[in-house]
Amino acid sequence: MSTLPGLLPELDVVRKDFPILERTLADGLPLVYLDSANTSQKPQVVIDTMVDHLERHNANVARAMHQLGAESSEAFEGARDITAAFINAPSRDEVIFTKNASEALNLVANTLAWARGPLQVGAGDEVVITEMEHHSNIVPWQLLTERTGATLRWFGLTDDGLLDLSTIDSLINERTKVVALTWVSNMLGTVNPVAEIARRAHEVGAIVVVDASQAAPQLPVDVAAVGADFLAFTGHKVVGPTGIGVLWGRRELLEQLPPFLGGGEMIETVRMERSTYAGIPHKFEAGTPPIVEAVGLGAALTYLSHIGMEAIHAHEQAITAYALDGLQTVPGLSVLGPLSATERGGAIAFELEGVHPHDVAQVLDSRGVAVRAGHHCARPAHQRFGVQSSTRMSSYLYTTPAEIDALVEALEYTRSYFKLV
Amino acid sequence: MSTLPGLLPELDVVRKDFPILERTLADGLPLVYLDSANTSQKPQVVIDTMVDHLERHNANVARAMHQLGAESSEAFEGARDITAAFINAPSRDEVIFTKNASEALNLVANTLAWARGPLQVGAGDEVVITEMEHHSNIVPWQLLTERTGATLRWFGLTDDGLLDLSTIDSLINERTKVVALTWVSNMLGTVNPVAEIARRAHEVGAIVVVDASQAAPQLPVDVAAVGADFLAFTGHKVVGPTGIGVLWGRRELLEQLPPFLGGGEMIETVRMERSTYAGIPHKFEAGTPPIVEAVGLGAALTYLSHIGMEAIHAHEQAITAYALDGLQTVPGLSVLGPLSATERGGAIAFELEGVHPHDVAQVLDSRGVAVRAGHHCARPAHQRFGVQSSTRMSSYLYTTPAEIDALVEALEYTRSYFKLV
Amino acid sequence: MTTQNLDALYQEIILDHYKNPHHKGLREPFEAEVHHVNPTCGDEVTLRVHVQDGKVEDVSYDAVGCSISQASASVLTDLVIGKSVSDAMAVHEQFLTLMQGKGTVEPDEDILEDGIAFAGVAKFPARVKCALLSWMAWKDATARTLGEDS
Amino acid sequence: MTTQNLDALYQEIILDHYKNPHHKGLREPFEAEVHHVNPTCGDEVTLRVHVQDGKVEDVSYDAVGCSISQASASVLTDLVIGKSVSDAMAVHEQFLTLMQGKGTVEPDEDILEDGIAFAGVAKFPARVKCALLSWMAWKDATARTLGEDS
Ligand SMILES: Cc1ncc(COP(=O)(O)O)c(C=O)c1O
Ligand SMILES: Cc1ncc(COP(=O)(O)O)c(C=O)c1O
Repeated sequence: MSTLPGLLPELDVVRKDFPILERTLADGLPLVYLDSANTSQKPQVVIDTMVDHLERHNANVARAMHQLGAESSEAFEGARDITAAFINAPSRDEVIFTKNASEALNLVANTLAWARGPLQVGAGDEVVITEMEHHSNIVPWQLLTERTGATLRWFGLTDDGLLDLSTIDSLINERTKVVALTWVSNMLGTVNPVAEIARRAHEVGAIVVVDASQAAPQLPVDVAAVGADFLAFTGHKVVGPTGIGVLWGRRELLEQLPPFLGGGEMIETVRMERSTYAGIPHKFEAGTPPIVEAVGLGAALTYLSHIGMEAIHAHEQAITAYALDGLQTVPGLSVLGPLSATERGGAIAFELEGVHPHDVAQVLDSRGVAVRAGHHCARPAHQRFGVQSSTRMSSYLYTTPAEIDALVEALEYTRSYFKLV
Repeated sequence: MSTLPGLLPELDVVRKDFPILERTLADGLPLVYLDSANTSQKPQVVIDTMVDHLERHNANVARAMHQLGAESSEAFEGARDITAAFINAPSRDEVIFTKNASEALNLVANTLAWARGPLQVGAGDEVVITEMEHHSNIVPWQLLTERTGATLRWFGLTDDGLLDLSTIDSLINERTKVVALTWVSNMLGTVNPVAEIARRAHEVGAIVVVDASQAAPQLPVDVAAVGADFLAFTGHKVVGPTGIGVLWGRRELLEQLPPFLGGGEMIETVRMERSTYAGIPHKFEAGTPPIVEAVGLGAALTYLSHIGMEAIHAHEQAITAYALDGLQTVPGLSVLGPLSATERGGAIAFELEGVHPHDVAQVLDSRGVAVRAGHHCARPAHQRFGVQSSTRMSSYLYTTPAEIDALVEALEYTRSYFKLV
Repeated sequence: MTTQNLDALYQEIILDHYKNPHHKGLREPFEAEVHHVNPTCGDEVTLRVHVQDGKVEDVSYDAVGCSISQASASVLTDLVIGKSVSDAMAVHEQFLTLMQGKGTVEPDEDILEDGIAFAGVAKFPARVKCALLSWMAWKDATARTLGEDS
Repeated sequence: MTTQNLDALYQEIILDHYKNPHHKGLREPFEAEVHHVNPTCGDEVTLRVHVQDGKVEDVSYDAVGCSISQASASVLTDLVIGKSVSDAMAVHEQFLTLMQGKGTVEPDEDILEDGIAFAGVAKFPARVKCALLSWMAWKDATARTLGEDS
């Protein structure tokens, strides 16, 4: 294994934590998993913690007064504490568990649609997003604006894949109610100047919603430093399970917003005529929450913190730089988005001239290399660059330089398979 | 172990499937888990299936073209097939995975709020529920009617805990757009005549939403036979994991309804200006779905089907009858809801004169007996009977008569602890 | 939970207050009335405070709930009626610390009197809310009274 | 996936159609035009049909997508143009059966001609959608034509 500066010092030990990395695929090939921006693999400790919960402590939370109930509630609410600490939230009550990042973003858009008073979004109001958003940070705002009569506007992109900030003064104006943007693009890899944009948005009194789905796995997150009012991420990309996402929101705003889903846990008192609602965070958590998933997420964030988000970030940067170099040795390959690793996250989308991304991914798969092909839920960003779809490799804390070598080699093979050489 | 007619023939073998049942609690007491209506315990096969998925097949679904992606997608969509078969759905596409039953019910209420055309709910329209609903089938309809100006009405209850059908002609009328009701009450245990009410509702063109959260664990479910337009249940009560629920809906209605949450997976094509949406079921599944949870649910429903829902129902009835008899030997104890096991499900709420339910549950817990105390998310039903809260025991396929004996004995102890004897 | 713990929870003092609650019932005069609910179980308290010249003249209440919540309301009234608001708040603070201490805080009998009987409750996370229901209501009501004064 | 499977997927016939697609381009006259998308990857096809007297006179299309989806559109046009609508629908039926057979269906070369090359695709669930994109579009467009007729 080559040693690049910045790699996690005990990378082989880290890899041993992830049972799936030992899998062999068809033809006895080892798995080269380069699809972590799509979903990350899970360390043994996350799986074991979930199993232990299910085998020994399973019970519903909040409502149950017995020993199992107390254990389950403690584990579940403990996960909230861990999550709050992970993003440096001022209060644990500001951490709401959702089913994924998409629900977290929809929660904000939906409650803004039903809000009355200063937070209400309606005709004449503007919501600003960007052209590099994941569909999950586009469609909720389209639905909100279509349904309330507000106007949707967006930042365009520069040719090198950055936000075009030249229009910021007209985009963010006194009509702007919400600015929602991704911290790290899942397609272009771009890391956006979120704090700077948040400052501008706050000057006009807009609410800032940050999609940290790709940031939380890779960067140290500090909700205060980033200047967000809401911040969303998803469990399955931070080595946690599916079925859980996180919405952090400023207490003052969460308290003002109306409820999202109605049901058990989110109420204070229910009469047939009318109900009153619980305080945050429970007000936004209707029904039995994703209990074992929260417990798994807690174990995941503890695992990441133990390795250290700074170290993980350095590792991602090292691998990304190595990959950018390697990819560019492949004839006919062009990378979408910034070409310098320091400006970007660990997802690298690219085109290979003469071969459709589906076919690239298929041939790579025959060599055990797992990447993603398509528009990666970022169709507008693809369109912006005149691209129908792309191939995307994405690394994580368990990725080795040797795996990047395997990717590059498999790309060479793809070219020869399709007779481009 | 006493042998009652109707008990599962190999009850001790069934119990071995559930690792948690071997747990000992404080003081070395064995666990007597009588809180299954709150959440059920999980058999080893469900846990193992989830572990196998996480350790060997984990990948995102639909989007991923590689081997792991294909395996994960197959497992996830396979769970949809299993679920469709479990409820005898005419089409697998009518099965939507949500995060729990609450989200499923909110999905219907929410999309009806945004629907335009014949399904739209607005001023002058009426939504009918019942006084025995779980909060999760009350609050969504309160929010819908408050937000759209429609009127919420409800069936009252008779003194013996049945729906008061004497008002049906005035309640279900030409203004009725939705009739939403529970199949089996989680507090009173009452089994409602859902098919009969559905027939009446359909006569006036109303949509029938059935909350099968307590029915699906105990009864064979056939969506066609029950006459529902929508039917919801939750994974964690059918020996599956948390983080997953099911909404079944008639294709024709699902296709007419607008989307619920927006994001990845639920789109057909996204442009910044406007998006079009995928067909069902994906239209209602925004973002990364609860993948490992669906896989776990599939294993759970397969497990239940293997034992047989008829057999499970018979077991529940036998245990419930035995428990009703046993409970009534305890002085000062009064059961809420129907007193005959054949008319009811396996949740039995009761009062013990002179001891508050919290205190009952606490003392039971000191003997290893886990029950629930409170209003069980059915405060209106409690109020109807002038009860602040109650103690509830609820059995499932792993419950033995000996555990009921332990409960009865612990209740006697409770009376002596509080010096009522 | 052990039977030993059970006895620690249900101290005689608590059961006595439960059976014979002090200062129960709603009385006049009062400056503020609040209604608090424990959403998990539905326990409720309606509580009134009468404050005059910075002194807690009366606390009256009507409550439905378990032994712990009922006894706690009774002990609360014993402890705060007749005290200055600031002294009463100090008692509140101590009780809160005791309840949130997960069983590690040693209660001061001089200050908490019968309230020390709740030390065992702190080991039962699900019951801490019961013990605090009326205390939170009292704090809320008192804050409203002061809000009106100023 | 094995390299052997890879070769089964990318048959020479498929790569030939991909490199030199037949009947490509949008032409007049036509009675119906549809636009179909594969939401997962964004592949798109715009497809027109010209039906006269129950006969498929022309199928023209414009498409972006992978080798499988492109080749499949090309083969589709070869197979249906000139046939009666009902014969063409029968071919469609056979192709669908082949694609949904998970690799277990033996294709009939007399009916499917070059289409038999897609037998290997049926083993790749993720690629079945690619192969079917234009076929579904053709069926949709044809149904619309007939709808108009009647
Ligand atoms: C009758 C009934 N409906 C709905 C629910 C809500 O289920 P969940 O909390 O999983 O959303 C429950 C269980 O809590 C229930 O018993
Ligand atoms: C930038 C970004 N936002 C949002 C999401 C949505 O996350 P989820 O699918 O878990 O809801 C993703 C991942 O798919 C993403 O990469």
